[in-house]
Amino acid sequence: MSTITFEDINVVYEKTEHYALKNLNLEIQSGQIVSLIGPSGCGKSTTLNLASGLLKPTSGHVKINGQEITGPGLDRGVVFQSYSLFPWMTVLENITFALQQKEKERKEIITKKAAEILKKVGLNEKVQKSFPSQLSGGMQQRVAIARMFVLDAPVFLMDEPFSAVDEITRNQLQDLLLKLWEEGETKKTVLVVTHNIDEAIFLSDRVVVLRDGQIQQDILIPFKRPRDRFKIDQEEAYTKIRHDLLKAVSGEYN
Amino acid sequence: MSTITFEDINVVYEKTEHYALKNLNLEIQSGQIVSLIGPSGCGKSTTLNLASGLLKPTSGHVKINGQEITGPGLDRGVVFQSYSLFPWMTVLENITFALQQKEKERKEIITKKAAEILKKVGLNEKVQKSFPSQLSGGMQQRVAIARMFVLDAPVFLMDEPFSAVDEITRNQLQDLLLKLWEEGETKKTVLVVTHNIDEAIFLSDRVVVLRDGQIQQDILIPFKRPRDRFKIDQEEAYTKIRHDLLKAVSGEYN
Amino acid sequence: MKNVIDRYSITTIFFGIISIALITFFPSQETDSGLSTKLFFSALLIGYLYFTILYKNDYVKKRATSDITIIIFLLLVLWELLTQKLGVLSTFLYPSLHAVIEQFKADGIELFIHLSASIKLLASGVFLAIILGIPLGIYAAMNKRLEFVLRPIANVLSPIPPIVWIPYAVAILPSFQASSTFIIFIGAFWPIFINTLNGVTNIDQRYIKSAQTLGLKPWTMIRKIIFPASLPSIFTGIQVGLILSFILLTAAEMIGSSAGIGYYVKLATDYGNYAKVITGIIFIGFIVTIIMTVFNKLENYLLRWRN
Amino acid sequence: MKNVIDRYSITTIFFGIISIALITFFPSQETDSGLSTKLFFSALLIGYLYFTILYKNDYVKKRATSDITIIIFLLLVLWELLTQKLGVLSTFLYPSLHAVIEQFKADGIELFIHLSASIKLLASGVFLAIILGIPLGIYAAMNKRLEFVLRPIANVLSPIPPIVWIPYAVAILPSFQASSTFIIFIGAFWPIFINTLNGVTNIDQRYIKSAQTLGLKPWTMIRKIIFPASLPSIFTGIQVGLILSFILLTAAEMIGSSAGIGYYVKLATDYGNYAKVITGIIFIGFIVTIIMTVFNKLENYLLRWRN
Amino acid sequence: TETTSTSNQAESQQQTENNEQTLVDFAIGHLPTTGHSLYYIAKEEGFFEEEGLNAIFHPFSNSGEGITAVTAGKLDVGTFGTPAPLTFEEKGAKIVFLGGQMGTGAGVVSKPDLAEDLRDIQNFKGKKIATVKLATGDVVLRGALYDAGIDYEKDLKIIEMNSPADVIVAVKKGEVDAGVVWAPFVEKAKQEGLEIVKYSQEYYENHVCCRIIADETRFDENYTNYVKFLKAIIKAERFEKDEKNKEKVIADIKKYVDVDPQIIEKDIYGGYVDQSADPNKKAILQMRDTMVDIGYLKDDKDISPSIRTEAYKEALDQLLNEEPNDPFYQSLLKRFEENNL
Ligand SMILES: Nc1ncnc2c1ncn2[C@@H]1O[C@H](COP(=O)(O)OP(=O)(O)OP(=O)(O)O)[C@@H](O)[C@H]1O
Ligand SMILES: Nc1ncnc2c1ncn2[C@@H]1O[C@H](COP(=O)(O)OP(=O)(O)OP(=O)(O)O)[C@@H](O)[C@H]1O
Ligand SMILES: [Mg+2]
Ligand SMILES: [Mg+2]
Repeated sequence: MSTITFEDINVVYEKTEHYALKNLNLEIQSGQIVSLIGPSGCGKSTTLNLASGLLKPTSGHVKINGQEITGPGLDRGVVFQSYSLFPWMTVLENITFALQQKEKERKEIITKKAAEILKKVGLNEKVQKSFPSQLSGGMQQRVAIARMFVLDAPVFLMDEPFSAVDEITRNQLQDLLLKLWEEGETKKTVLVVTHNIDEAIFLSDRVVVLRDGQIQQDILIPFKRPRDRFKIDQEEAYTKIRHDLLKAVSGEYN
Repeated sequence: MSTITFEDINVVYEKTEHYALKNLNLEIQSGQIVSLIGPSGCGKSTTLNLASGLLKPTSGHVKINGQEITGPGLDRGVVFQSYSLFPWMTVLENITFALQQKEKERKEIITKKAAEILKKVGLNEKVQKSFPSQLSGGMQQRVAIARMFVLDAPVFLMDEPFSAVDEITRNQLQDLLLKLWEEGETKKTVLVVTHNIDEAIFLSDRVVVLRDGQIQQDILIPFKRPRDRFKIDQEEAYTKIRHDLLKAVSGEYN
Repeated sequence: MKNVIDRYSITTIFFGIISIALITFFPSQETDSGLSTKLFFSALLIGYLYFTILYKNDYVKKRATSDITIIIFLLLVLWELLTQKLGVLSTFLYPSLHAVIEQFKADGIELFIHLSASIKLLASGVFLAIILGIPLGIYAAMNKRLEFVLRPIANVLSPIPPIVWIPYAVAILPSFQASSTFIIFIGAFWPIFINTLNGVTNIDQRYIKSAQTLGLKPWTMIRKIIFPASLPSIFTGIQVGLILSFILLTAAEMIGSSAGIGYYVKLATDYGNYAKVITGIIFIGFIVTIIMTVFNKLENYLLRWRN
Repeated sequence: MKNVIDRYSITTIFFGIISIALITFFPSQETDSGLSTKLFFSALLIGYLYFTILYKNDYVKKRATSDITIIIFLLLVLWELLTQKLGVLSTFLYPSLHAVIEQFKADGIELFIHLSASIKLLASGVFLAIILGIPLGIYAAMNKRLEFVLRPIANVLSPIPPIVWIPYAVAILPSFQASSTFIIFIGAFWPIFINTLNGVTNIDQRYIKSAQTLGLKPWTMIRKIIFPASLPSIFTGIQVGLILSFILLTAAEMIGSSAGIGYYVKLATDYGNYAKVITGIIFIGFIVTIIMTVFNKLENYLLRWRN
Repeated sequence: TETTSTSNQAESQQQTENNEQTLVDFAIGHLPTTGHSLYYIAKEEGFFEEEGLNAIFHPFSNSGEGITAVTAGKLDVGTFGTPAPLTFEEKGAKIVFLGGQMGTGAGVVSKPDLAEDLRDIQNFKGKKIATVKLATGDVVLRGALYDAGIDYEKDLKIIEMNSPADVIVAVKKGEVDAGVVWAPFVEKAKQEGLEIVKYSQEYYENHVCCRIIADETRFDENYTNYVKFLKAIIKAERFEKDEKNKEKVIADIKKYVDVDPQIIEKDIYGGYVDQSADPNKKAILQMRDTMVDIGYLKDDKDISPSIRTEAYKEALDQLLNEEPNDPFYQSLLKRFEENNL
């Protein structure tokens, strides 16, 4: 049970007078996958940072299950827009370190778990001993995703998680995300920022379109799960939703 | 006239024994747009860095019009995978500084040119006075693209230039790229890394698939220009090419 | 007004008044604490109020001013209690506050004359160190061959106490003034040089690569990319260099001159005149605070692009 | 073999041989240059060959070794020419090479005894500075209130010449040894503290944010994130602290003790025995090179994650 | 082996305990110079031990630090010149002067062509002179100038340097015309081709240099130890003045002061450095007067109470008791009366 609520949120960054978010009200129900889309600079990352507890709103309240969020915590896994691995730890250490914060297991068990999740995101054993600076951009991003997945938090907060990887890997990671989402007793609550409309539709229960720090549109995605990404795009509803979203997003340029 | 030729290229990064590129032979003809795709870590950025002259191959030759490339230069514009703006210059200064390297114009003219290109990539005047650290990821990427565009070099080298921006902006930037490509007396030579197959097909004359540092496939894209992105994907050839590319790319996971 | 009077300012003012009362009414061992001490305490309190009003909208700075003022009051009262009031500490090594204030009043103009001599010396030495250290550091970092030669030389020479160079400086350089300047210079040079070298070496390669694609001329590359990118490190170097040059001031000013704030302190130490020593130290501390504040303001402005 | 004999090694060997010939056959002013000088030159050449073979696959290091060796030969020959051979320089300030080598031979064991005393002093002072400076720096950086109080205090206190504390250290601390340690400590403390403070303040916020989402306990946060992320800056601080503590060694070792390499140099200066002064300086340079090499190796290993 | 080593240990421990029982630790601060030879001789020849003292030497390079250590109770006695303790005394340091160690021993040096000229003190006018401030020689020269009616602030230029070595360099280079240095630099200057204009005693006969000082309360509380200490020092003086001990004396000093034995000999037996344990109250007072004349001190109090000659007198009396016929001790008594009463 992890419902996230944004109540009358305003965000103004220091030294600017520009409202990054303006009067935002949004509820993400427990177990839902919600995508945030919108032109760049519209406030997607800002919204996610609020949910993670890393940013305090200038005014308004961010709550989880009715409780005000006071800071970040292990109950919410986060993937950042720019892969934020610790450069002084190897890839494997980045994962095992995160895991150790969650569970007091023996070292071997933790290492095994870490190696498994890395393999699932497509990184082999040789890569595990490298430092992040020795990896390509997409590989670093996958390590960051693996780090969040392995923590198995009830809430996933992901900021453009798949933008740096190729299409195949992206599909695989999407499938992995959906699998992990369903696993466990209760479904996870997922808030994912993306700029890929197809990805948003495929993954989400709801797609929220932001523009200039305000909600432009909040669209329910009706397709049954499990979805087949090569089938749903043939459906009529898909074309309509895609069209609506495109229109909503592109409003800026008319 | 700017033909880029890779001859028997091998690249091994220091302290690793892994071949980032292995026996690569590739020619990009003058005026062509060539996309590089492939799973992450396959050597796309490496290939681009060779063409830019920032990386020397462990063995082999990279040539431009038959002349060995000895280093970077203003004859080749580059957009990096991680937006490499100078953090100590404002957005506008980043552009004007680059322009000043190319042309000895009066300050106002340069500033005007810079402001124009920034508007073309969708960044308004308020943003121009910000430092890069005050912008969202997508905005920084657009500044980097603007910086390359404004230099108007005969060769464009772009590493996942549009991955951090939303779909609408992406389409606009693609259109801008194609417009600039055609402008001037001779068409530019463009080498663009992407992991978006649709983007690769829409933009390119040829799509080169890399895997494990080797060329897996080199596919000609037959569609006439100007292309309509919402029409070509209805064509039969498109589906076939897309399928071939997908297969080529996904080989890794079978 | 609500911005000025809060729990910090009230505590501080309370503290200040208690302090003044204490030094006024607590019986003294020998002489009275003197009017000057009381005036000084009051001036401190007024200074505090000034800054509190100045920073009235900056909660953090206001709190810091208040904290520092309380600490200063505590130290001063403790000092006065242990010396003048209870006589626990020998007045020889620990002159009373009163004595120090009187010394200040007596030496006021002299101190500023000394100061101007010191500033001249420091400015020329540090200036030389900057205009030689930064270019040499940048050049060495860009030329690996030079770096590999200069780095070990710097490692060997930098920790040699600059005072051992004094006789050689006197023997080789044309004047005593030049020798003094050289000692300041050599102290400031190594940290500036080493930090510039390290700063340039550690520049994020992305910026260098990005700049290279613009086909910059070497001079533009240095001025517009390498210099600003290594500026944070260069500033650290200058800061350390400044500290070292202050430390060397006493030694440098004892070379055939009889002016300078370091000379003033050194002489007082040799004469066992600790009221003078403490006066000199407080004066140096005061001047250094001003220099460092200006320096930090400059640094913050030039490095405002860091988030 | 081809790796060893290249144009650099040939030039260097040629230089070495010329140098040996020069000091052997050039007529001396007073006494001969002495066998020891020739042996020393030869040892230098052999040392060079050793390193060239050691680095035979590292072109850059080989070239640097060669460059440095040539510089050393040049300096030594120049020195010998100006003192022993031509007698241009006074033997008071500029003892001949021969005299220095003889001094080395005479004082060999004594130097090492002095060294062990110095190392003990340095180690304890710097160790104290490290175990106090780093935690305090980290703590102050994490607690803005403390930072705003400590930063101005550091700005005022750090440039005060540590030597002015000596009388107070002597008066307050229980032993001369403790006073000496304190002087070393205070010299090393400020740079370590300030660099740690700055290092922690300048950590890329992405790492902190990333760590916060893992819900780290404060202690883990410090140990695993803040400490390694600020390590580059901390290392710079320790390096500067080491340099300062070397500089202060002479002053610290003259507080009622009669051991230590700084004492050796200071005493020799006081006696005007410049052969000894130079012997001491060269010895210090040698030791410092070793310490710094070990230190840099450690730094490179611990910071190997930087690209 | 283990048992023997432990028993050895026990034995040596016992030995040190025995020593501790009989010997009282006595901390002596000094400047490392040939001038402080009486300490070295007393230690090496076992005079301190004879008196039941375990002398521990603490060299300083800066007189200010040394005097502070004395006042802070970290040293039982110290020897740091005369001008320095006098100024410290004026500033309120509670110290007493209880004995002597060295007198005279400084000199003015210049380039040979100027030396003759400068022998006439009037010719200092218009010259540049390097000194080390607060050194005995500095006070002596300024005093001599004062007595000759020369204003050292107006009629000539005095330049202050860090150390006698710097002074020599400055003179050699011609940066200054002459300079004041002290043992062993007077000899060094000669080796460097400079000439000695005058030794300091030529300006002030028998001026004092290094006086033995102590903290006042400590002196009063441990008076008997101070007497014992002075006895050892007097014995050292007798030993030193005996020409047949010359070689031993030089060897003893060489252990503490690492300079050329020839320079030691010159310093100790050359006549220009006076090694004597006598407090020489009159000369201290004279030195103070000079310092007042030249403006270093204020003429506002009588320091006689701080010059405590009684311990020296008692030590001398005790020695005379032990060896009533010793001519040397008898001569010391006479000297004491001349210098102090
Ligand atoms: N600086 C480096 N040091 C060591 N290995 C490196 C370095 N940069 C890249 N590599 C390795 O070289 C290979 C190719 O990297 P490259 O960056 O060219 O991949 P890419 O195709 O651009 O991937 P992506 O799509 O993720 O950016 C990878 O295996 C990577 O780990
Ligand atoms: N640290 C900052 N300081 C000042 N302004 C900021 C800062 N971070 C973001 N902003 C501003 O806030 C607005 C929203 O930024 P945000 O990062 O949330 O955008 P976004 O929707 O994530 O964009 P993108 O898709 O490009 O990542 C932008 O106008 C941006 O310029
Ligand atoms: Mg964002
Ligand atoms: Mg890449």
